[in-house]
Amino acid sequence: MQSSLILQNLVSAPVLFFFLGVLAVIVGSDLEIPSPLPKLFSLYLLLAIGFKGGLELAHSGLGSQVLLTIGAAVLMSLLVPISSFLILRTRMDVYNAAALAASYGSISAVTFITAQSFLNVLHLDFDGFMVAALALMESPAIVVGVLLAKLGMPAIDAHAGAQPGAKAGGLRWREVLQEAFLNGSVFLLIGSLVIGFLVTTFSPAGLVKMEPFTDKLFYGALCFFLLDMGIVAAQRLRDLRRAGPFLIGFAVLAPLLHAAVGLGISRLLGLNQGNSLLFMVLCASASYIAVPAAMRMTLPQANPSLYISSALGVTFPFNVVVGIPLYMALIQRFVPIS
Amino acid sequence: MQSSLILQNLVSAPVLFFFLGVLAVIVGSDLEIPSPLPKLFSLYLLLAIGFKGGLELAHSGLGSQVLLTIGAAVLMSLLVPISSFLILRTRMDVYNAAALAASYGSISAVTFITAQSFLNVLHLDFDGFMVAALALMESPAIVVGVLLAKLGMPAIDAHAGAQPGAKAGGLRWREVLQEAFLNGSVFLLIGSLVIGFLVTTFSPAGLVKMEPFTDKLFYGALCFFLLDMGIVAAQRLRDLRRAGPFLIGFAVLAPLLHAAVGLGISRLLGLNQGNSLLFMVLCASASYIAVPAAMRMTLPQANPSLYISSALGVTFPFNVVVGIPLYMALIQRFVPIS
Amino acid sequence: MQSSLILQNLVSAPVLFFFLGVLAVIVGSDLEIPSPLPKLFSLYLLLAIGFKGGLELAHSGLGSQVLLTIGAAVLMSLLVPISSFLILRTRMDVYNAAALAASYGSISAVTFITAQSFLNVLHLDFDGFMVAALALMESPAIVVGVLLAKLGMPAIDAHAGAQPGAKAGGLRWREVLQEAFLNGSVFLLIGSLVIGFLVTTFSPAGLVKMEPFTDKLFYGALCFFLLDMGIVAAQRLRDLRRAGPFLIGFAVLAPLLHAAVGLGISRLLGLNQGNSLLFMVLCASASYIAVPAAMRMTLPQANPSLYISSALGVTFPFNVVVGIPLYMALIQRFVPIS
Amino acid sequence: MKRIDLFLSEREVNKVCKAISEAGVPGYSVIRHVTGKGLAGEISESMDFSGLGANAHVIVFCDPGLLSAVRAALRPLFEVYGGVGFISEAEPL
Amino acid sequence: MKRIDLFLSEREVNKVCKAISEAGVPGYSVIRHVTGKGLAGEISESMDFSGLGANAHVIVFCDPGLLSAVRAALRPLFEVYGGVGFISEAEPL
Amino acid sequence: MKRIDLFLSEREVNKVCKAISEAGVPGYSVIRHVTGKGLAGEISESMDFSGLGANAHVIVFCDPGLLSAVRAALRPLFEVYGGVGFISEAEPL
Ligand SMILES: Nc1ncnc2c1ncn2[C@@H]1O[C@H](COP(=O)(O)O)[C@@H](O)[C@H]1O
Ligand SMILES: Nc1ncnc2c1ncn2[C@@H]1O[C@H](COP(=O)(O)O)[C@@H](O)[C@H]1O
Ligand SMILES: Nc1ncnc2c1ncn2[C@@H]1O[C@H](COP(=O)(O)O)[C@@H](O)[C@H]1O
Ligand code: NA
Ligand code: NA
Ligand code: NA
Repeated sequence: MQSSLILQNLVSAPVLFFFLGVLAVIVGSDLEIPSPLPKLFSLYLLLAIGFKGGLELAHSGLGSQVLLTIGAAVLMSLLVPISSFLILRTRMDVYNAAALAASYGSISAVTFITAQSFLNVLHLDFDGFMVAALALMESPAIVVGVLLAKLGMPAIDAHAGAQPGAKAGGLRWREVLQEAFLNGSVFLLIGSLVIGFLVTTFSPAGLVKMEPFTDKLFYGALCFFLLDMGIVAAQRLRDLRRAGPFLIGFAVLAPLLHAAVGLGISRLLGLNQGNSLLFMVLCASASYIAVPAAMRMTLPQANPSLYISSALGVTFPFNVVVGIPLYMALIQRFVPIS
Repeated sequence: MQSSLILQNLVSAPVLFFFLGVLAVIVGSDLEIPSPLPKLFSLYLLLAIGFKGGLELAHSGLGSQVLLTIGAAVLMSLLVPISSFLILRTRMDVYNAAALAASYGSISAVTFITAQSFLNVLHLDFDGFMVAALALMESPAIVVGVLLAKLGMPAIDAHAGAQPGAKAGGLRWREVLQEAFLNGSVFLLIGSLVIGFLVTTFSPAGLVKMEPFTDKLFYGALCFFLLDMGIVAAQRLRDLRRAGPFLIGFAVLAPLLHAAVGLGISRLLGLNQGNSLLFMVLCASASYIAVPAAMRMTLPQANPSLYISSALGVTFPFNVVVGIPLYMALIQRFVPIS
Repeated sequence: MQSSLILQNLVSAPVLFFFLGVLAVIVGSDLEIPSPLPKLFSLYLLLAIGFKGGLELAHSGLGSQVLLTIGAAVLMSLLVPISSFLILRTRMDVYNAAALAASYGSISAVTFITAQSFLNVLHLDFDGFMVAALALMESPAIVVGVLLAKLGMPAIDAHAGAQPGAKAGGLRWREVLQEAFLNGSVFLLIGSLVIGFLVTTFSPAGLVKMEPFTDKLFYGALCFFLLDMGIVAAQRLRDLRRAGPFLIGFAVLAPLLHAAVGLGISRLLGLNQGNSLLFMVLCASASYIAVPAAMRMTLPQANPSLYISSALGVTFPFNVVVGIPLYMALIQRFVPIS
Repeated sequence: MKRIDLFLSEREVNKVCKAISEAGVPGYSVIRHVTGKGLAGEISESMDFSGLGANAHVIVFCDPGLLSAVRAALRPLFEVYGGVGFISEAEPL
Repeated sequence: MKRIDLFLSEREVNKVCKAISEAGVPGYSVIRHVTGKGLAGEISESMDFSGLGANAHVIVFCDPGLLSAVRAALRPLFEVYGGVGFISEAEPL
Repeated sequence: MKRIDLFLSEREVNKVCKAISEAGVPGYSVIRHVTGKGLAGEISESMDFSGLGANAHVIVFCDPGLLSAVRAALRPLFEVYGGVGFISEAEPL
């Protein structure tokens, strides 16, 4: 059963295009998706996923399960950075540990989307409010990460490391909150969610006209973006050699651990199979879209090649290729069909 | 009634995405649509609107109402610059007055498209020949603007201001006509219109295959482009503070005045409600796509930040948010349902 | 009959947009499709044509006619460069002759796609395995071209012309094969073909979700890309004046000759009318996507403006405007309706 | 040998390249999508969709003897449309 | 007259332009999408989709008298975020 | 300190960066999408869709002592593929 799930996932178009990108780097092809085309697809995917999430949220309403699930998701985005920081701190300096912690507490929208496509192929339902959970998990993890760095940072640094132009460390927080909540991708995702909600509630006639753009194109655009992700992930893998086995191990084991916790919470919340998979994927995935830009500004002492390479070069492929079918297999064993 | 129209317009996806862009600038998000992606969407929208216009023109034919409407539109694009110039000249130098006059005499294709979407939601018909009117209103206004500058310009300048390489002012006209009629966006719009017409007339089998591209994607692409327009318009608003209250006042009152004249002409021509709205919007809108590039070349003495900021920062949002539903309310009062 | 085919081809949207691009250059419009948008459309077209080809290959299977046709196509991509080289060598140096030979032995995917659209309009069937032929014709021609240059090159050069870093000419071959087989566009085309095949075979549920992207958008995206091709081809035409009448003559006569041979082979293979047209177009077209980048690296002594200008400025428009309907007319005369 | 750096609007870049070519420079390089600030205020890429464009940076390495011809070719263009130019010393690698 | 060449991450380019403007420079030009290598390793455009961006190249021509103000404005930024700067001689065209 | 400016086809930019890195330069910056004119004629971006690319501008600030190594590394590449290089004086900010 499990092996057939893995196979089913492996021969899906998005995963195959991801591998095609990886292969291009391995064999040395000059295939590339020049900038800003990847940005076009990432903006599109965020807009579309937000809009559809808002639409379905409007249909499902804000019942108690919805609120509990979102609350649990936000809680995970606060706890995962703390536990990750404690583990990482055993081998790493405070800045890199904090930046990695923020990344693993936050989420990967593309992993989430790939899981949704996987559920579609399996004909399993899931709910739109999971997108709201996704949208609300990015910012808290960033704030916790910066907070951990601030708490853990050596006393001397705490004085000298003040950002230029920051008055007595106070102004600094404005910048952290700015990066956490107004980051372009967070902003677009939440904004599109709200717009999807408003349009569905007040002007449903407009929905049909959005559908070809937000719905029909989605799967193909995901394939195209994953082709680029494959290229970038494979390039990143090279960097990772320098990072050493500890970080590579963390990048594989952390998603397993977080997914397991996510499975436990899903059971407690009584989520159906589809939502359980999405919840696990939210916990297990690490951010490489919203977090790097935020960390660059708020924790410039951390080395971007560490947090980008582990999140995008290891954890992302692991989740997309092995994780999603594996988590599904666990769900089929532990979560009853609703 | 009016307030419900405004509400209906406000909760439409395109207008909401416009606001999302504005909000991004206000709150200081780093959301941006990097160049040349906005160009992709503007090329796409011009191609699609032109093609669909040509298609419908082929269906409706060139009857007398069509020709009269187009004639009236072209007339407006000649008269509006003159009256605007006279008003603006009271407070501005001849170059800036002329460039602004050209902008307000010309049209905004995106405002027009937004009005079409609004009519779709209200289930009101409109005709394809209105796109022909749109296409033919850009160039005359540019020519009139340059002519006004030439007539109004101080005698000394008229000699010294000759463009480099221009022989005795004669060659100069070639450049003006070039910019007015062969401007990339004018050229693409008219070219696509002609292609839509030809394909519909001679090879209708090809239409079905174009439809997913020119039709289905249209609404979503409009939303995406309006997100960028919101960002740019909000950035421009800041510039406008320097421009002073006179120009801001003009940018709000001119569309109202021109829309009112447009309503009168619509009644004279006996246009139906849908076409009346589009005619009013053509009169009321100001160009920020075709005109700035043309003015930069033909009236380099004018300050681009004035004509771009008033057309894109004030008149465009005003028309999209308040103008369109307001004009519709007037139409519902004065134009009988056909 | 023939003239009606030409007309039918001329009023198709893709051909008309090609002309619109040409016209833009002729009249001096500043219309342009800024980089990297043309790249977006070329990547998209390669991905979509590959995916659809793989899909149809999975349906048709690898029967003997399929294998024979593919074999014949590969043979043509080996022979055409040799004969072209011999002709070109009468008037040109060995490097330019070899680069041009590689270009004419290889194929133009856009010409192929335009021919497919033409067949769609005529309601004539064709098979997916023709895309496999297309994909397999690019690389051999490149290898043969480099081989011809190596064989034909003066003895002194053969020593001195060794690439920097090449050890005893051995390493050189790695680079040639790399450019021939791992060139970005070849790689994406073949990769997408394989993915289309795998998805169709193992996970057909995913096909429906790809369709709006790979199928529905295709025709419109082709129009957009041809608009750019028209602009670039017209710019190239200017360059060609320097190339002289011999090369222009070659660029028109070579496709006719190769198409005629292609027709003969189609008859021998017993291909139906649709496949015959595609086979002829493969033989008749010259590459300006995969080959220039490969030649730049492997035959830097050749002048890119010669091989790009003749393939893109003359042969491509000739095939798209005159060639395709002409070949179809020949097919209607010589190939029985299956 | 001299190095000339020109900054001007993308809209005029073709005119400028033609002018300096005719002045006899052996080659030049052009970088588009340059933003910046000068007498005419801030220039961004945000109006790119309208064909207005941002600035371009034109770099020319040439003999000192060509300087006055280049200057004469550019002065009228810069006067009408704005733009700035700077010179420094250089030598071939 | 001096020419200043700055290379830094695109993320900080607005901060840097603000800082040098306040230091009094008469104008500047910015080239984005610059890749490269420095102390912080290789910088590519491949993370552009995340808003991380590549480097920017800021060019300033100004009076020698402004150098120390520009240096003072940039030092803290370069210390926190990285980035390098170079000066050479130039004169107006 | 020396400033080196290289102009060459985008297709060879990786080779060139590798060569100058191995020659020991402490850092470099690369600007792609550069158009221009030289011995090989005009170079535009219009063939970008084919992977052919336009030019790149590589900027290196380094010690004078590295010049000959850089020159030696680049000469064979420039001879085969074209490209030009120039040097000028500079100092750290
Ligand atoms: N004198 C020059 N000044 C500035 N850039 C140049 C010059 N000569 C050549 N280039 C640049 O170097 C590229 C390659 O030169 P070439 O190999 O001579 O064709 C050209 O396309 C230009 O971008
Ligand atoms: N002092 C300067 N240093 C560097 N670039 C400048 C300088 N002054 C002007 N520029 C550039 O030249 C463009 C045109 O300048 P201006 O015509 O003065 O507005 C500006 O937008 C900048 O990109
Ligand atoms: N010696 C150099 N020459 C040219 N560019 C440099 C040099 N050193 C650094 N850079 C540029 O400055 C950026 C930041 O440098 P760094 O802060 O040292 O990593 C690099 O990514 C390069 O683009
Ligand atoms: Na997570
Ligand atoms: Na108007
Ligand atoms: Na061929």
